Amino acid sequence: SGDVVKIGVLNDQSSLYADITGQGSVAAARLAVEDFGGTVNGKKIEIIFADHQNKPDVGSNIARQWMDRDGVDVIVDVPTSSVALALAPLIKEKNKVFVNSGAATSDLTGKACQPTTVHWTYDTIALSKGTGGAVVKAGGDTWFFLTSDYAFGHALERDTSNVVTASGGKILGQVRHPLNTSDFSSFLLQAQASKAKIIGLANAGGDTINSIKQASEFGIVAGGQKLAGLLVFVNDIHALGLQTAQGLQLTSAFYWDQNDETRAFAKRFEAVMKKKPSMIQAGVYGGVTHYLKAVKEANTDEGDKVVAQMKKMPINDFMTKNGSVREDGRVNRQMYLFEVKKPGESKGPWDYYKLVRAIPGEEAFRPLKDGGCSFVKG
Amino acid sequence: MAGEFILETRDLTKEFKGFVAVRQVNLKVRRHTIHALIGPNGAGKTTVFNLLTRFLTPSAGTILYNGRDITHAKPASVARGGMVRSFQISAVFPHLSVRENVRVALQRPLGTSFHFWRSERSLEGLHERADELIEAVGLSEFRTAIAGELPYGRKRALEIATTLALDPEMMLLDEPMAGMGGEDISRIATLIEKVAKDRTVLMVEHNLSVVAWLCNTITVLQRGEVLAEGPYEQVSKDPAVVEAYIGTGHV
Amino acid sequence: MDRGTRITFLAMVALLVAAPYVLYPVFLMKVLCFALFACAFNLLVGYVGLLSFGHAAFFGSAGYVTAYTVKMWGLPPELGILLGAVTGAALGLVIGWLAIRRQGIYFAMITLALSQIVFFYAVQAPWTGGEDGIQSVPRGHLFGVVDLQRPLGMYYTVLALFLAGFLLVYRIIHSPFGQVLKAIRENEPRTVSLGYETDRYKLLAFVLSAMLAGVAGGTKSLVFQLASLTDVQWQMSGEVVLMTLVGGLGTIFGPVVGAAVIVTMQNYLAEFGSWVTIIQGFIFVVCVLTFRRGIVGEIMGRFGPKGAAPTGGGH
Amino acid sequence: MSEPLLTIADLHAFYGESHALHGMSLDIREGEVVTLLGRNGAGKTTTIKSIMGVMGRRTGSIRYRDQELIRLPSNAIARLGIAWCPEERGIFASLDVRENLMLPPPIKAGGMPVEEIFALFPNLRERLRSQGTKLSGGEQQMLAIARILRTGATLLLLDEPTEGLAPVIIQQIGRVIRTLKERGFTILLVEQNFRFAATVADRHYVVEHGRVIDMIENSELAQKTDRLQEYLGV
Amino acid sequence: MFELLGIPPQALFGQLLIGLINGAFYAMLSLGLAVIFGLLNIINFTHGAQYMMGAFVAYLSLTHLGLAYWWALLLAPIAVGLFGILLERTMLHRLYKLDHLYGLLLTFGLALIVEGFFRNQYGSSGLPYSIPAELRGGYNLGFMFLPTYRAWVVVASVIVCFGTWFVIERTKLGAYLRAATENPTLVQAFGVNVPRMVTLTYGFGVALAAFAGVMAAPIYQVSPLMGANLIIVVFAVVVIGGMGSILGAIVTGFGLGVIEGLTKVFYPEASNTVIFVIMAIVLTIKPAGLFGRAT
Ligand SMILES: Nc1ncnc2c1ncn2[C@@H]1O[C@H](COP(=O)(O)OP(=O)(O)OP(=O)(O)O)[C@@H](O)[C@H]1O
Ligand SMILES: Nc1ncnc2c1ncn2[C@@H]1O[C@H](COP(=O)(O)OP(=O)(O)OP(=O)(O)O)[C@@H](O)[C@H]1O
Ligand SMILES: [Mg+2]
Ligand SMILES: [Mg+2]
Repeated sequence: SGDVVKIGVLNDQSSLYADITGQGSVAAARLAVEDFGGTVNGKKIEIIFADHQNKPDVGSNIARQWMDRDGVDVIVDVPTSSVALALAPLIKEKNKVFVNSGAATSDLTGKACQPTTVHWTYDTIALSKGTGGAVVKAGGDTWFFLTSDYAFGHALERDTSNVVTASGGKILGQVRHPLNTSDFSSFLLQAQASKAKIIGLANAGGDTINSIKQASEFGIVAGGQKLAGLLVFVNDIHALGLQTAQGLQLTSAFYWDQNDETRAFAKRFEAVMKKKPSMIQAGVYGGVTHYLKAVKEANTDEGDKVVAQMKKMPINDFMTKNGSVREDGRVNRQMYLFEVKKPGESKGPWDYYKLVRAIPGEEAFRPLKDGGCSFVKG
Repeated sequence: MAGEFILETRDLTKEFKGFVAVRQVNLKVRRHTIHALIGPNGAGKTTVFNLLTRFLTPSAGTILYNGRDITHAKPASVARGGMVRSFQISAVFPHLSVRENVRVALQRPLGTSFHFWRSERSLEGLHERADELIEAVGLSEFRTAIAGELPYGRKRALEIATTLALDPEMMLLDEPMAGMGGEDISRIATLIEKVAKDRTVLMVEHNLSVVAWLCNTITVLQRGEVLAEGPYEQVSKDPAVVEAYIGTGHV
Repeated sequence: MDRGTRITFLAMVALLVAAPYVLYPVFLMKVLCFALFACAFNLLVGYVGLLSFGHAAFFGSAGYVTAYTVKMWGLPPELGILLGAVTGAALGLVIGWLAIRRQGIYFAMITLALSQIVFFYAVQAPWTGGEDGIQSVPRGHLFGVVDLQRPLGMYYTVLALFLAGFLLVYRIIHSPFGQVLKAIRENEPRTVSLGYETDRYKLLAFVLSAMLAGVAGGTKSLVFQLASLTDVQWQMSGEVVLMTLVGGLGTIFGPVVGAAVIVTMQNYLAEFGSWVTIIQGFIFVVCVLTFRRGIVGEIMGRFGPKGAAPTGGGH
Repeated sequence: MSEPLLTIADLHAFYGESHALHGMSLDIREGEVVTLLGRNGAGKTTTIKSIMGVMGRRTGSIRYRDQELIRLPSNAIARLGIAWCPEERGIFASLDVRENLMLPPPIKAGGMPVEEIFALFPNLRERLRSQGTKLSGGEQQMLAIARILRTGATLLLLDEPTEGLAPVIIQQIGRVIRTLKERGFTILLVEQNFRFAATVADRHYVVEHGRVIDMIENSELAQKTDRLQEYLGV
Repeated sequence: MFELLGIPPQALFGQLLIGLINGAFYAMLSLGLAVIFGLLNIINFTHGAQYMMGAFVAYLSLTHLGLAYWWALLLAPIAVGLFGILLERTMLHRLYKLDHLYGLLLTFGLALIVEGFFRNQYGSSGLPYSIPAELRGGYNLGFMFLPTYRAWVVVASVIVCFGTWFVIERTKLGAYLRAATENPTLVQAFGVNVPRMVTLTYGFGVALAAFAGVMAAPIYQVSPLMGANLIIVVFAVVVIGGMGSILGAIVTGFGLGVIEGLTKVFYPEASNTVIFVIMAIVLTIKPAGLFGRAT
């Protein structure tokens, strides 16, 4: 609105998700704007950013101010499901656009869907379907879950269990651990005792990292069980080191070393950020680009019109091939099941994944009709 | 109710982790007298006070106050029953004014002390009575002074005024003269004598001349047990008391 | 109220009535919610000398109850806030009952730990929505008439609640009950010996403080249409301590000023990420080392009548 | 007459804003027992604390032998051979009697051997293992005096060693002070009770409003009793 | 095979052992807190941050100086201890005459600064630190696989804890410390340099935290927030044990580790709260804590 198009990158700048979103997402958005030429329909494109500290109240406070006073037209990234869920209705109310790359919850395009929300990169369903289904197909048919004891963990566990059983696997048990547990040895011992082939980590962030680390310490992977991380980012693997993380299976929408295009983007990104992009950061680039294209096509920055336009156009960039924005706002894209390389297989820093299987979007995401989104017809 | 003895203990005993500080003390305090509790250091005098006012719980024995068993009463309810103590170290509310100090005691019977919705001004009716009490202990000129800034002797006077504000039937004074100079001693002693007219006082004191001057009956404790009891002339000549407490070279 | 206080109070009211025409109302409402929270907290630390490090438990759980009852049961906002206040008070009764047996640091640690139980409960209980919190809480109509969806309607409601809470705190301090609290803080054994069951007075003060914190928390959940873990976290308890400390412990206007300063600061520093914590920490350190009486305390100490300066918290 | 061991000249001391000593001056010679007499709040304890270096702000001069004490921290003052028995005794609850007794580090050679201390205070020997503060008031006082005899300090500052004690114990403490004097200790004693002071001291300084207003030789005490009583308001 | 409450006894042994290992961390951390509280009467809210700094020193000395674990074990307590001494000299030491709550507030602020700083520098997702080669692998105890490193943690912690206990309760230096806790002025007037002792004690308490941090680095992620969450639990441990009681801190540390471990088996949902619940119960029965002296 006004004579500029303003993009607000709202994410975690200081805490748990700062590495996978944070300044990296801002940089990705800048690259997108730069590639777009810096203006759209003759209006200058500006980027501002802020830290929502993973707190919904902080996030909605900032978003309100951005939209009410600062003339922000689109809010992008927003990791942390709670913040994203708080923002979606607010953005709709102000008729702005919400291009979410960071949050995991599939509710954003399900129960809590909003006509101005586009959920760009991944969601819990894709994670559980990708990891759950693909792992069972690869022979991991008995599972034990290490579940973070709150809504997100429960949802991940439930969705993955469904996928596992649907694919012919069996759930041998689960243990619910409190959020931000530092010591998992007790839980891991229980997982070990279950003799399940796969230990599914239905948790996130530090909890995932610590469970992987301690699983290695207790010789769980060496003992023949495999870990399946349901929400793991390449930065986590970087932090863990291959020695510890080897053999872990995980689902991602993007890996920097997939092809020449991804490597080219990663190189530009690395020039700014000194590290490889996460799938969320890569997604921010794609999301911003697609938004700007839609603004240009629709020749307006009114939220509902821009999103309608976004839903009309196919997505094609270095990370997404023939993707589309579905009616409920979900971006339909290919997902990938990766396995973390053994230290010997890796050629150097950031060379971590080998592809196990590509998962077509139709398989990875929830069918449109099952989401319970209020404005999806039929 | 109007028995001869206002306070009685029966086999009062207090044990601290195997150490018996007070052993089967039978104390009888006659109404309208000044009764002294003396004895060597560590004899258990303060402990007896703490038991009587229920700041400590007896290991055994009973306490009768006005014929009523208060062995298991709460400290605050003992105070409300009319038995009020002072402390071995001076106990005023240091940041309140002299008048406010007294008023804290006066406001209790109003029954509005939990009324957080009522204005403080509802307490102003108490000022007259407060000033009377302040006058009685000779602090009139300090009425608005902050209690913490008073000299030591005046603080003790204020403490007595506050105690009197509760109109206690019985006052327990723990070493009211401790660490006081001669001048203050005589002022406080006169004051105690005056207020004890229609009350009962039980006091602990090492200053024998004060004890001799004020007290009608003296109970001597030693190692938690009663060693002797009687008027000063009798007790002070008791050889056991002389040996355990007074000593031969009287100074 | 004495004259100075009355004038300051009227000036504050005038300022707050006019403010939403100049400043962003949501920001102002946030300030008011925290100001009320800090006033509630100050009642305990400043006037009873008990530093609670667990006040977030009351603030946050009241927020959940208000949000839940308004959203799920469709209660009107006034009832929602009332239930929030009741939640705060009830929780205050339980935690207070356990905590008032100890003083000083012990009291702080115990309240902190007990509030952690509340926090973990909020993380796990299904009805609080865990990490997501309770979202999209409808603001509704106050008493069926005032539309709270309108910024000014909400603002003046919050302002009225804040002023009511503020005046209640003032009244509590200057009541017969407040006198006894003062006496307890100065010399507890002596107060007992005068026949007061001090624990009951402390407990009542604790419950009142928790209840007001509950009002603040419930109101905040309506303002932001959201109840989340942020408000039950121990960091929130730390924040209210900071606000009160910056404004001035034991001064009636201190918490209000402190809340305004800290919320403003957080607002303008939001883009600096973790610098917010660093700066907050820095303010803590500076306050404790050089500025112990807080902003209002220092002003009163310098310009106010002699003896007006607060004596600081604790014993 | 020997050189003064300790000389205080124009000493001022403050508790925060409040001015407690207003030009205190006195001196003590080696081997003397000197008392400070005075009403409550006259500044006796403050004088002792100033010598010991545990007061906040002080100005003026305190000389011990050839050393100016006014700028020294209290641990350095103790190391010069000055020891303090405080008004409130300062027995440690977390230490047993033996630990309390052995606590002050020896300052120099020539401290009293433990055996001699036990000869002086037989009660202590029996109670070595009990917790310090479980002793009776009198025993605590003995312990407080006993522990500073071990250290080799030669100037002892005793602040109201008789306060709150039973008469019989006061007499015992009097005997101990006389014994110490015979052994060559120098003692500065604060007392309220001048009758007791008269039995042990060589000289008495009368303190009022933070300064010395008179000095009375013990030998003249009998003639000057009236004057003294007037000072003390007895 | 017979079972106990649905758990085979062998698994139970495993869980007990693991509880003990976690207890070792609680014990080391609460010990440091108890030492500091005992002497300075300050609740050292920075303790968690100092524990984290210990882990970071280990990480940084490995990545920047190439110094291995054993060096870190020596270096980190010294470096962080010196940092503690700096804090004590420049700030804490000005608060001793004031209400103890100011110490709590100051250290709380310092914790925010330190943690914020590390977050700024190193992000918060955590950094890797691997188990030293000498301590890799483990023993198969039959009922469980005991990693060598965990065994080492228990041994080291027991040595450190009881060493500290011995020094404080059984030596002359300890007597000075205990006496200075009660009445620092008097102890100084006996000729002991109390300010220096206080400084060193704080430094020592902080060094203990850093030591625990180095011990933790190979097991957990080295992350700026690793201490922030732990510290409140440790506070609870100290309160249960009785503030300032050295023995209380050690015994309760190990004990609660075990109790928490068992909770993780039988009712994992409560494993975060069990310590606080125990605290509430202990305080209702024994307000001074299990080993605390009544005040
Ligand atoms: N809380 C306690 N725990 C253990 N022993 C105690 C406790 N309180 C008092 N004592 C012991 O009980 C005995 C009696 O103490 P009490 O204070 O009653 O003596 P007192 O007669 O008042 O002496 P003084 O004249 O010195 O004040 C002493 O030996 C004391 O050590
Ligand atoms: N901690 C303190 N803070 C402020 N003023 C103090 C403090 N201690 C003593 N004073 C004041 O300093 C003056 C001298 O006190 P000091 O303790 O030296 O008297 P004293 O002669 O030892 O009396 P006493 O016989 O009561 O022990 C008094 O006016 C007293 O009120
Ligand atoms: Mg006594
Ligand atoms: Mg004195």
